[in-house]
Amino acid sequence: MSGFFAMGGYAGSVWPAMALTFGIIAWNVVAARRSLAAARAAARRRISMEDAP
Amino acid sequence: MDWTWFHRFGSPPHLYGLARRLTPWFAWPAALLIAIGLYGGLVLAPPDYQQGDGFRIIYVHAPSAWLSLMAYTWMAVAAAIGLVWRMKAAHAAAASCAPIGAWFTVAALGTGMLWGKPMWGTYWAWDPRLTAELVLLFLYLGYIGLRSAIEDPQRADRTSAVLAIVGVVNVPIVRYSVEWWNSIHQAPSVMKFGKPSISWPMLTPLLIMFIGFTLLFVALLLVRLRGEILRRERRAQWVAEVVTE
Amino acid sequence: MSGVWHCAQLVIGRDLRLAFRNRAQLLHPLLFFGIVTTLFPLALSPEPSRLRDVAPGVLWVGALLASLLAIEFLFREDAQDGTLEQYALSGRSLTWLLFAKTVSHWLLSGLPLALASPVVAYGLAVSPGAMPGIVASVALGTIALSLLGAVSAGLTLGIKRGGALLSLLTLPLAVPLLIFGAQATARAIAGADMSAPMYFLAACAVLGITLAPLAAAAAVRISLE
Amino acid sequence: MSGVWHCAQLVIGRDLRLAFRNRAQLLHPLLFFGIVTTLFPLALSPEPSRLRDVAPGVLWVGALLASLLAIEFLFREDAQDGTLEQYALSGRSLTWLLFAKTVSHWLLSGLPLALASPVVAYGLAVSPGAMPGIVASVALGTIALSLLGAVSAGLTLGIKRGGALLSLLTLPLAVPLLIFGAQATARAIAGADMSAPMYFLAACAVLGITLAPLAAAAAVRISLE
Amino acid sequence: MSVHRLTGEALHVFRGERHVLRGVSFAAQGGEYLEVTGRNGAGKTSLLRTIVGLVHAESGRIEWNGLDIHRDARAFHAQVAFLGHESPLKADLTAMENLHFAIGIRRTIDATEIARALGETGAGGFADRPVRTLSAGQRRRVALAGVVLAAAPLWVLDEPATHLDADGHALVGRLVERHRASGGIVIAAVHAPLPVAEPGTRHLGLTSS
Amino acid sequence: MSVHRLTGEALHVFRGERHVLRGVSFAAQGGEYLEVTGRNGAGKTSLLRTIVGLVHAESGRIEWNGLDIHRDARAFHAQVAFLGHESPLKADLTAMENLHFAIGIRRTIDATEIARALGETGAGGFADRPVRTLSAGQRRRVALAGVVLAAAPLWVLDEPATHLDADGHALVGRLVERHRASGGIVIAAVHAPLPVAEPGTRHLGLTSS
Ligand code: HEM
Ligand SMILES: Nc1ncnc2c1ncn2[C@@H]1O[C@H](COP(=O)(O)OP(=O)(O)OP(=O)(O)O)[C@@H](O)[C@H]1O
Ligand SMILES: Nc1ncnc2c1ncn2[C@@H]1O[C@H](COP(=O)(O)OP(=O)(O)OP(=O)(O)O)[C@@H](O)[C@H]1O
Ligand SMILES: [Mg+2]
Ligand SMILES: [Mg+2]
Repeated sequence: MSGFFAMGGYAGSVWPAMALTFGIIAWNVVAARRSLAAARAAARRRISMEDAP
Repeated sequence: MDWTWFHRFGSPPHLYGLARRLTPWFAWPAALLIAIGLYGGLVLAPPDYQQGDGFRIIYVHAPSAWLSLMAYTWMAVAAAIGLVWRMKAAHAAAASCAPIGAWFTVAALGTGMLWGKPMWGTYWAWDPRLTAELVLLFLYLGYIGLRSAIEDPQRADRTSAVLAIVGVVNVPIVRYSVEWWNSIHQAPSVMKFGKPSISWPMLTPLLIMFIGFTLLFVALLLVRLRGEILRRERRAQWVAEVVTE
Repeated sequence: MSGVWHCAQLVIGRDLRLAFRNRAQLLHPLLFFGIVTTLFPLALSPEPSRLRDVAPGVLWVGALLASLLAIEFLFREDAQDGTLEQYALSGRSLTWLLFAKTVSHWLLSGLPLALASPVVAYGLAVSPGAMPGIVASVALGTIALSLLGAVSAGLTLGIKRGGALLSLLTLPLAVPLLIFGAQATARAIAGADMSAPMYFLAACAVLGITLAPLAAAAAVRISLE
Repeated sequence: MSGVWHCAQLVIGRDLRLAFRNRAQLLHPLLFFGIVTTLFPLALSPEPSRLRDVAPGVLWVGALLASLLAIEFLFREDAQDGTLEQYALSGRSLTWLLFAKTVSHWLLSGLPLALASPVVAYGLAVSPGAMPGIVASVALGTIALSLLGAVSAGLTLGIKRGGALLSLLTLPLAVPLLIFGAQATARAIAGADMSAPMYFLAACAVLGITLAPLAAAAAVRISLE
Repeated sequence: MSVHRLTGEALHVFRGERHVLRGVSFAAQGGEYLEVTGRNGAGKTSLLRTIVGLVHAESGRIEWNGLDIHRDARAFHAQVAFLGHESPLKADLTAMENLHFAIGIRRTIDATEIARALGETGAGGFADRPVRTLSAGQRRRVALAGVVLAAAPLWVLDEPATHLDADGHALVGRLVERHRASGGIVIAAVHAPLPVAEPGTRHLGLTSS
Repeated sequence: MSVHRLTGEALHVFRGERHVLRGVSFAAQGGEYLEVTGRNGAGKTSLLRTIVGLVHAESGRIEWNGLDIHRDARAFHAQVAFLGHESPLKADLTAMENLHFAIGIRRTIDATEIARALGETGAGGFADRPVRTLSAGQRRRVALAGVVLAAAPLWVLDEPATHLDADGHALVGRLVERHRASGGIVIAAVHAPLPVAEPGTRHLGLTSS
C-alpha cells in the first residue's frame, strides 16, 4: 500500500495533480449549485418585493 | 423547414425543466466513470516504461485540457446563436460555459506544470501548446471580466458574445502562430512533448476519463444554465411558479 | 445629404484637429514608445549584441502598448462626452464612422510609431540596412492592432475603468500579431527574407478591415444601451 | 473632530472598497503585469538562458508600467467626480489625505505586484532561490514608484488626457529606480549580494515618503484652480 | 409631405432590476409639443432614451410615421435630434468647430449657418472660444444650437433649460414654438414648464412607481 | 459664540485672459442668505469658487470672521460646505457609503445620522443603491444631504436646485431657512429664486462684462 502512495517516486507530482483536479471539480460542483441557489433566492426576493404594495 | 422545435427548445421554461430533469442522468454516470477511470489509471494501468508512475497524471491532465478547449468552443457557438437569433437561453448557456471552462483551464495548466517538473525539470516552458493554453486562460478571464463588469444582463450577454466570437477566431490563429514561432527558434529538445506510446491497459482508463469529464461538464453546465435562465427570466410568471413551489 | 466620404473626412478631421490642439496627446504614443524602449537598455545591459537580440521584442511590445493606450483614449472620451451617442443617432452607418475613427487612430499612433521605429531600433544597435523592413513591418502590424483595439475599445465602452479590461481583452488577441511582427523585424535585422511574416500581417490587416468595424459597431451599439 | 488616523483609514477604506466592488480594477495591475511579461517571451525567443538574461529588465519595466497605469486612474477619477475638490476643502491636511491615497495605491498595485513577481520570474526561467530577493526588491521599489506616481498624477490632473504627460514626467524620474531595481533583481538572480541597490531603493522610498505627499498636495491644489 | 407622427404604446422599461415605466403610452404629431413631467426618478430620462432607441423597452412599441423605430433605426435616427442631461461637446474644440464636425456628419453645412444658429441661441459671443472655457449655461446654449442645426423633424430634449438663465428659458420656449410651427415635433422632459402656448401642447405626467 | 461674518471686498477675478469679476464686494453674516444672480457667464460660479478658495482673486480680499481666508485655509475650509455644478459622488458606492466616507473625513458620524439626513432630502428611498443607478435629481438630493451633514456654518451652493423637481426646489428653500435659523450663512447662485423669506436675504446681482 505504501508503494502505491509512493507512486514510484513521483508522489510529489501525482498526488498534488490529483488533489488539484479533484479540488477544482469539487469546487465547480459547489459553485454551480450555489449559483443556482443564488438565482432562486434572488427571484424569490423579487417576488416578495412585487407582492408588497 | 419547420423551426418550431428550435424555438420550443430555446424557450426558457422548457429548457429549465429539461435541464432539471437531465442533470442526474449526466451527474451520476460522470461520477461513476471518473471513479472507474481513476481506479484504472492509478491502480490497474502498468507504469510507463519511460516515465514510471509519473505518467499517471495524464488521467486528469488530458481530460482537463480537452474540457478547457471544448468549453470554449461551446461557449462561442452558444454566443453566436444568441447573438444571431436573439435567443436568451443560448446566452445563458454561453455564460454558464465560461467559469467551468476557465477552471478546467487552470486544472490543465496546474497538472501540466506538476507533470512538467519531473519530466522536463521545470514547471514552465514556452512550448506552443502551453503558451496557447495560457492565452486561452487570458481569454476566459477577459470574457468573465467583461461580463461581470456590465450590470445589465442583456447588455452583458450581447457584449460578451461579440468577444467570444472574436476569440474563437483567434484560438486557432494563436495555436498556429505559436507553433511557427517556436519552430523558428530551436527549443531545447527535453521540452518536446513525447507522445507516450500508449497501450490498451493505459488507454482504456484514459478514454473512460474523457467520457466521464465530458459528462461532468454537461452536468455542471445544466445546473449553471438553470441559474442563468432564472436570472434572465426573473420577470416572467413561470419563474414565480418554479421558485415558490 | 453629404456623402459617406465626406462623413469619414469629418470624423478623421475632427480627431486630427483635436490631437493637434492637444499636442501632448499627439505625442503620447510616440513618447511612450520612446520611453519604454529607452527603459530596456537601461534595465538590461548596454552591450550592443545583446540589445540587438532583444530589439524585435522590445520594439513590438513597445508599439503594442503605445497603440493600446492611445485607442483607449480615442473611444473613451467620445463615449464620456456623448459624441458616440450622437454618432449612433446620426442616421449614418456606425460601422463606417467607427472605421473612420480607427483610421484616425492609426494616423495618430501607428504611422508615427512606424516612422519613429528606426530611431528606436538604432538605439538598440540595429544596423541601418534593416530600417526599411522595420518601418514596413511596424506600419503593417499597427494597422491590424488599431483595428483590434477598436473592437476591444468598443467592448469596454460602457464600463467604468474599462482600461483594465481593455488590455486584458486585447493582448491575447494580439499575440499572433506580436509573434509575426517580431519575427518580421528579427528577419529584417538578420537580413533574411521577411515575406512570410509580412504576408501574415497583411492577411490580419485585411481580415481586420473587413470584420473589425462591424464588431466594433455592434459592441458600441450594445454599450450605449 | 475625528483624528488624522481615522481620516487616513477612511480614505484607504474607501479606495479599497471601491476596488473590491470593481474586481476588474483590482486585478488590473496584476493582469497587466502578467500579460506584458508574457508578451516578452513571445516576442523574443523561448530559450530559458536568453529569457533569464532579460528577466530583470522585463520584470521592472512591467512593474513600472503597471504601477503607473494604476495611479493615473486613482487620481483621475477622484478629480473628475469632484472628490479631490472636497478633500481640498475638507479642512484636513491635503498632504496627509494624499499620502493615505498613495498608501492605498501601493496596497492595490505595488503589493500584489511584489507577491506576483515570483510567478512571472519563474516564467522567465529564474531559479526559485532568487525569489525572496526579487519580492523584496519589487516591494521596496514600488513604494517609491507609488510616491513618485502620486506627484506626477497631481501635476497632470488639470490636464485632459494627462496620461501622455504623466508618463513623460514620471518615467525620467523613475529611471534611477528602474536601474537600481533591475540591478537588485539581477543580483538576486545571480545569487550575489544585493544590499547596495536595496539601500538605494530604501533611501528613495524614505525620501519619497517625506517629500512626495507635499509635492502632490501642492500640485493638486494648483490643478483644482 | 404628410404630417409626422410618433406614438408609443404600453411601454414597459426596466433599468437594472427596476420596473421604471409600467405601461406608458403617448402620441404626438407634427406641430405638437409633448411635455413630459414627473418627480425625480419618475422615469423621464428613461422614457426619452427609449424613444430615441438608446434603451430597449421590455415590451410595447414605438412607431415613427407608422413604422417601428427599430425596423430601420438608421433612417429614424436621421430624423431625430437628441439632447441629454449632458451637452455632447468636446472641451478642446470651439463652439463653431464642435458643431461643424457634429452636424457635418448628418448634413452638409457651412460656417454662416452655424454662426446664425449660435447667434439665435445667444452663443454668438463666444462661438470661437474653446468649450472648456465656457460657463455651464453657455455650454448648454451651444448644445441647443446643435439641436436647431440638426434640421430633424423630431426633437427629444432632456431638461433643455438646465443651467440656463431666465432669458435662456424663454429662448428654449421660442425655439420649441418655432419648431412646432414648421411642422416638427418636440418632446421635452422638464421640471419648470417651458413658456409654450397651450394649444398644440400635450402633457405626459409620469408617476414614480 | 459670536456671529459669523463673511465679507468680500473689491474682488477682481480673471479666468484665463478674461476679466470676469470686476470689483465685486459683498457681505453676509450669521442668519443671512446671500442670493447670487446673473446671466449665463456673469461669473457666479467663478465667484463661488473664489469664495471657497479654489480660484484665486487677482486683487481684493475675502474675510471669514475678520481673517483673510487664505491665512489659515484649512481652518476656514473646516467651516465651509461647498456644492458645485456637479455632485461629488462615487458612482460605484451607495449613497450611504458615499456620505460615510466623504463626511467621515470632516467629523465623526454614524449611520443613523446619515440615514436621517438622506431622509430629510428625500433620498431615503434609495440610500442603499449604487449612485450610478440614480437619476440626475436623485443624485442631487444625495449631494444635498452631504451639505447638511458637513455641519459647517457656511454653505456655498452653485445652482443647488439643478435637476430637482418642484418638491426638491421647495426642499432646498427649507434647508436654507433652517440653516439660517441656526445661525449659518448660505451663499447660493441661482437662476430661479429659492423659496426663502425676504428678511435676512441679501441679493448680489452680477452683470456680464
Ligand atoms: C503547464 C504545462 C502543460 C500544459 C498547459 C499542457 C496543455 C495541454 C493541452 C492544451 C492538451 C490538450 C490537447 C488536446 O486535447 O488537443 C494537453 C494534452 C496532453 N498533454 Fe499536456 N500540457 C502541459 C504539460 C504536459 C506535460 C509535462 C506532459 C507530459 C510529459 C503532457 C502530456 C500531455 C499528453 C500526453 C496529452 C494528451 C495527448 C494529446 O492530446 O496529444 N502535458 N496538454
Ligand atoms: N442604470 C440604472 N439601473 C437601475 N436603476 C436605474 C438606472 N437608471 C435609472 N434608474 C432608476 O430608474 C428610475 C428612473 O430614472 P430616470 O433617470 O429615468 O428618472 P428621471 O425621471 O429622469 O429623473 P430626474 O428628474 O431626476 O432626471 C429612477 O428611480 C432611477 O433610480
Ligand atoms: N477656465 C476658463 N477660462 C476662460 N474663461 C472662463 C473659464 N471659465 C469660465 N470662463 C468665463 O468666465 C465667465 C464666467 O463664468 P462662470 O462659470 O463663472 O459663469 P456663471 O455665472 O457661473 O454662468 P452659468 O450661469 O452659465 O453657470 C464666462 O464668460 C466664462 O466664459
Ligand atoms: Mg432625468
Ligand atoms: Mg455657473
